[in-house]
Amino acid sequence: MNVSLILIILFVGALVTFLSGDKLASKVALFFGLAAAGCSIVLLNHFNLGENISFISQWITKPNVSFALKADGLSLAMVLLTTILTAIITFSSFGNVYKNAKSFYALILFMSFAMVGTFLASDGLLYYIFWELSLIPIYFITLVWGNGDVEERRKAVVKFFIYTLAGSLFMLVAFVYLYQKAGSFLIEDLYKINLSATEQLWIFLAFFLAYAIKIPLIPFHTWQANVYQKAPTVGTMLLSGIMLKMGLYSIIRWQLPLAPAAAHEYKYIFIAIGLAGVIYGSIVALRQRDLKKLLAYSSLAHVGLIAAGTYTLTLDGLRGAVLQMIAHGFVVVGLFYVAEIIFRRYETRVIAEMGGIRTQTPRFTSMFLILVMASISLPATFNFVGEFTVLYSLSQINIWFAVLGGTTIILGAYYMLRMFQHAMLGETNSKVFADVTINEGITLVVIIAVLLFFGMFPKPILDLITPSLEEILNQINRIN
Amino acid sequence: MIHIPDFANATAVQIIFCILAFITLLTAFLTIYSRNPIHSAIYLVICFFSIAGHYLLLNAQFLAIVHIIVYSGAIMILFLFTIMLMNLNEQKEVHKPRITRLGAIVSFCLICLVLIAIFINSKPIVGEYTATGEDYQSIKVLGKILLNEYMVPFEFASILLLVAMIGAVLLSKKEKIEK
Amino acid sequence: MNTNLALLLLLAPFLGFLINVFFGKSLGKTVSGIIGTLAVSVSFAVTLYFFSQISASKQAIQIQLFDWIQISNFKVDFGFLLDQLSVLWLLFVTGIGSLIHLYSIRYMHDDEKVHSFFAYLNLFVFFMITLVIGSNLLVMFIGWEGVGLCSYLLIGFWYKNQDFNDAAKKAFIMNRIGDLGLLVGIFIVGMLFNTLDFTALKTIFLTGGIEDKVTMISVAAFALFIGACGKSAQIPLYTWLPDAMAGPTPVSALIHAATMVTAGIFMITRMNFLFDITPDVQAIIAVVGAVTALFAATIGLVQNDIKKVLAYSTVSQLGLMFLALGLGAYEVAVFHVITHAFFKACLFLGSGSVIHALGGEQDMRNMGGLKKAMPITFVTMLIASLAISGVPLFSGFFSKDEILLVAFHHNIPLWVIGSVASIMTAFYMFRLMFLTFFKEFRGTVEQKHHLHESPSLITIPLIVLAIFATVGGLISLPGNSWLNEYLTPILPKLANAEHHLGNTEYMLMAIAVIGGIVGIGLAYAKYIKQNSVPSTDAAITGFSKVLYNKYYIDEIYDAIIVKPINVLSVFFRDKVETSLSALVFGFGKVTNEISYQGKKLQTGSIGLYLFAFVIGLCAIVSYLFLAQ
Amino acid sequence: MNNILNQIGIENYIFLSVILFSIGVFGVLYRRNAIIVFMSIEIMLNAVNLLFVAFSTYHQDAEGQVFVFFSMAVAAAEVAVGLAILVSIFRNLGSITIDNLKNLKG
Repeated sequence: MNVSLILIILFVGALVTFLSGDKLASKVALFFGLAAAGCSIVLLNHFNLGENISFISQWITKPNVSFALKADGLSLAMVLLTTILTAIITFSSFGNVYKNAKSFYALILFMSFAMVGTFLASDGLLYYIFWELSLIPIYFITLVWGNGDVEERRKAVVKFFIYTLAGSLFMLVAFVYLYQKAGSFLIEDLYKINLSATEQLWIFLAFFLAYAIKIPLIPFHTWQANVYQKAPTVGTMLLSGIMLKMGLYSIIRWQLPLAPAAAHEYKYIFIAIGLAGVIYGSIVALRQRDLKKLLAYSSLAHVGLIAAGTYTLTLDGLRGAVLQMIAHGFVVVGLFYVAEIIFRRYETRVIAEMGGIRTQTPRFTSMFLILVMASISLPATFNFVGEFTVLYSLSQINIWFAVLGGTTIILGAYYMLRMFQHAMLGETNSKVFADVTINEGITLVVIIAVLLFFGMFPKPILDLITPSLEEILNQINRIN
Repeated sequence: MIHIPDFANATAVQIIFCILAFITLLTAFLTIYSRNPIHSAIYLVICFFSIAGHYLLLNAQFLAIVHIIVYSGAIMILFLFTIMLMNLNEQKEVHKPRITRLGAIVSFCLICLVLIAIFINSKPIVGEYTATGEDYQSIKVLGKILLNEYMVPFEFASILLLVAMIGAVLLSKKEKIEK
Repeated sequence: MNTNLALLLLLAPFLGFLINVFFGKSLGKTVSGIIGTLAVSVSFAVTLYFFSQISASKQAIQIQLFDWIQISNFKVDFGFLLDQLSVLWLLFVTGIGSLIHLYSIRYMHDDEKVHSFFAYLNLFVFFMITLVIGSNLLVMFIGWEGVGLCSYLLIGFWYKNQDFNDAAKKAFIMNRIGDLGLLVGIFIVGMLFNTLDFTALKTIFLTGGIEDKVTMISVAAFALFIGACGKSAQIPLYTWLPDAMAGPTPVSALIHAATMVTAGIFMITRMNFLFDITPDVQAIIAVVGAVTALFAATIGLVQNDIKKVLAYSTVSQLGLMFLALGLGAYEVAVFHVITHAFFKACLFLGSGSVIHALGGEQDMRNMGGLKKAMPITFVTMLIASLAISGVPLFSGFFSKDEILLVAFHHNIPLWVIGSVASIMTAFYMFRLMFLTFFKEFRGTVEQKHHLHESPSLITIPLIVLAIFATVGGLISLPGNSWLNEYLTPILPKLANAEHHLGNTEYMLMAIAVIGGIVGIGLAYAKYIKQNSVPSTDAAITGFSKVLYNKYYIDEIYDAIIVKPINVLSVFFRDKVETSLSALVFGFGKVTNEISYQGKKLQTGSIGLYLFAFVIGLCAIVSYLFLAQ
Repeated sequence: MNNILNQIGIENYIFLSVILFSIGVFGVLYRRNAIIVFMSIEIMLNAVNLLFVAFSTYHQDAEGQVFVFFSMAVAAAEVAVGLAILVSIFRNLGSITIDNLKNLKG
């Protein structure tokens, strides 16, 4: 059993979907999405049995680049997240009709392919290639199938594309520099080089820029709300559910272990940036008129907290960050899907134009409320486990960090409940709101089930990620 | 370093070289200088012939022949036909601004200087070759090399020529003027 | 056996919740109500079993279910701890819970969403049980937040009214402020002691060796206290509780009087060993409690909404409990929690009965003279009012008297504040009684026509609660306290505390009784003798206007917290976001400008290009070959 | 055979080629007639070819000549295409003065 199988499935899936024609495309895509999810679960099983499922082969001799895929617990957790969410996202789009559907679904699978590659790659250049590859599908998905005025959409998307690309270039420069030192792009070799403090600082900053734009952290977030708003919901889900996790994952996998001294020296600044994002994002979210924009800013707040967790450089911080990444991935996909469900019926994303939906669809309202509660991390949901761990790690650094990060508990409740109140409650809306269809119901129920199950039994995930995080932590704490 | 020919004791070869070199440079210059493109073309033919003479002098008979066929034959005919096709004459040449002439002369001198300086400064990586006595430039040897070692590039050259031919035909085809 | 029973205890309400959520609508209103009531009754039955077991064995029951959260220096189990304290709490949570469920079957019968009402109530009981029996702080926190969620759902039960939704949202957010404090407290406790388990913590504290950590423990205690403030509506986080009266009356009785709001007291009692070594924090708790008691009582004096009066009364009584907690008299606080649960639930249910009879009218100015129409409601509410006013032999007398007694022994000013609050309590409670039940009916003719005693499903719980409100004091008679004995394993201090009744005690008791009677007398003088009725909103002037408007606390909070945050949000949204965005676009614009200028270099003159090319070639070649 | 270089000297071939090449450069810059510019380019090509052959003799290696052979093939192709382009330019613009070709202006 080999980990590259999953990449092959997704890539072939994208091709087959493209060739299958507009009518079949969605079903074919779902089939391959499920196959990939199944494959990742099988891989997980093999991994747990102690098999080596990594894959390495020389790709380019000069420069020395390998096609190296390493599957440790962390990568596998992220791959699982990606493949399962891809299947869910594909399934969630079933109610919509897309022009040129074959390209649309092929792009979704291709994006999934690139993201899985990013999570698995253990060779710097390969990782970089996958990292950039994932930009291309989302660019087209947003540009071609997005909403709103075409010109404005193009503006937003091009800004996003160039912005993230420009950020990633710094990462490439850092990789090239490291390659000069190590003579190889393999992560194990990169770990071995000894860098001076100044070099580490620059490497650290270069990586940070790439990740801060991708995640995004303030003040690099300006592309986010617009793109989330303009993208089709599937694109928004891919972006917020998985793609921004790439940045957070990369902090743990690449940035921190490659420049450990700088990480230790400057961690307070970066924790502060993350926490500033928490507060800023929450406050901006308070007065958003557009549902998707509100969710975008709430996402900004949550990832700020996750990033702060990673920069604590403690096992709790990393572990909480990974848990929260997975939880946030599910919950944010669910919430954007809720926005989509409302949009399908009311053709609006402006919160003020909704309201009074609860009477018409109690079931939908309950599911929405559960998602809202998960997003503000009520205990017994998965998000609480992650957020608690992250906040605990922050409190180990400084109790005030925990208090500042904890404001998300209060402000998050404020803006989410405000949104919920104006979107769902109030006098019965005069416009008819059809009850959720079976497809929509299944999607939401699956997401909610995941959130609630892992809220009570996070142990499997903890057991999966802890050993690899400890390994990474050893690298971060290695003495130079 | 510069080897100045000693005309008093010059051998026949040296004299031939000097004459050929003189013709080459002079006709090359005249090609550029003459106002009538037809004249330019004629001078260019002479120039090519003299270069073929150099090849003969260097005992590269095959190349000399190919050179005459390709350049003096094919290419020059093309030039001449084109010139005639366009019916060019000297009046069409616009007056050149002084700055252009100055620029041309400056770059001429500069490139001369730089290239000569390079060649003078560069050291030969191989010393004097001792004659192995092997034949290395007869048609037979060249043919063997071309069709053994350089088989693939040779075939590519033929494809290149084919492509060039098609391209030339396509480009010079008269398109229908669309209203 | 115990594990299964504990699971039954916990999951019975959850099962009721599930049934009501999924099948409630098709089952019909009465059936769903019966299911909800049965679910809680099952829990009550199991609680009785545990109570008898624990009373007999005096052994706490520990149940570990599974690992939940893993932290680097400790792990958190999902487990239960059934000891004297939690079983005591369970008794009245499930007991009063059952009664209120029973009451709700009739009370909510006219509402169209009865099944979801019972679902929420069952869910609430489920979370409340989790809160009480959690074996560590984090499991308790599940319940802690869960009851907040249910409170949100139930306050906003009539969600078509956005004012009610606002109240629900406010309650949730205020609670969350406290929750953050609680979380911080949990963090510090976890960091200091590497465990969150109550039993383990207690062992650590009892074995000692923690003196060097006292500063951090104080911080933790303070943070935990903030959590308790949020849940139990203490200054400065109390404003949600009066607003929470937007919910249906049974909800106010169950959640906002008897059970949820006592969670803070439960938590502090649970962690008594921690608070005991932090006298500074205890002093803060006592002062906050006393001030809250007085403050809320003064507001309660002039409120005209029958439920608002009861709400401020609740805040005030909770303040008294915190006063006791702050003075280290946990058993007294617990005692008052229990008696308060009985009489306040009775009062709320009674007021619900009145509101029900009047078709939704809550303003006391439009009531009066209901004594004849609703005798059972009147009698039960009168008993409860006597109890809360501290009239001797009713339950409230014993518990309140003990609080004042403790306060007197510790600090005279606190005792004075507490006593004044008690007098005010007596006044406003009888103001409520007189305005509601005496004199002539002041409502509309149509309402008068419909006046009736509530049906038996409503009156039975009232009667039961009134009985308990009368005799509840028996569990902790001065000098012979069953409760103290029962709680000794939890509160080790009690073992060597001696309870003797001296002259001082009798004197204090007399003062309290006289105070209560004075309060009642004042109310009688004003509302029966002078026959005055509170004036309309516009006619209120002077200090009573300030009181009537609750010291403008809501407005102040709005002005100094909510408004600035919203203004900041708008500022961020409109100014900061756009300028940040413009900054990013600025990079693009600069690049564009450079390119625009650079484009002018491209003149299109081939000669120039070639010239530049030659010069460049020369430069490169000469650099490569000649410069070395 | 190679005594020819003994008699003339590789330097003289170098000088010849360099000057020929420079004349080509001069022509490209000096003239505006595209045809003449083309011829200048041919002169430059031939200068290089000449040097190749000279060095081939110098090194007694046939590969230089092979290279010249290929370069001739390329030159032939280039002239064919180039002249075709010129013809079509002439057809469209009516002149082949390179100053008129300013579509590249930014």
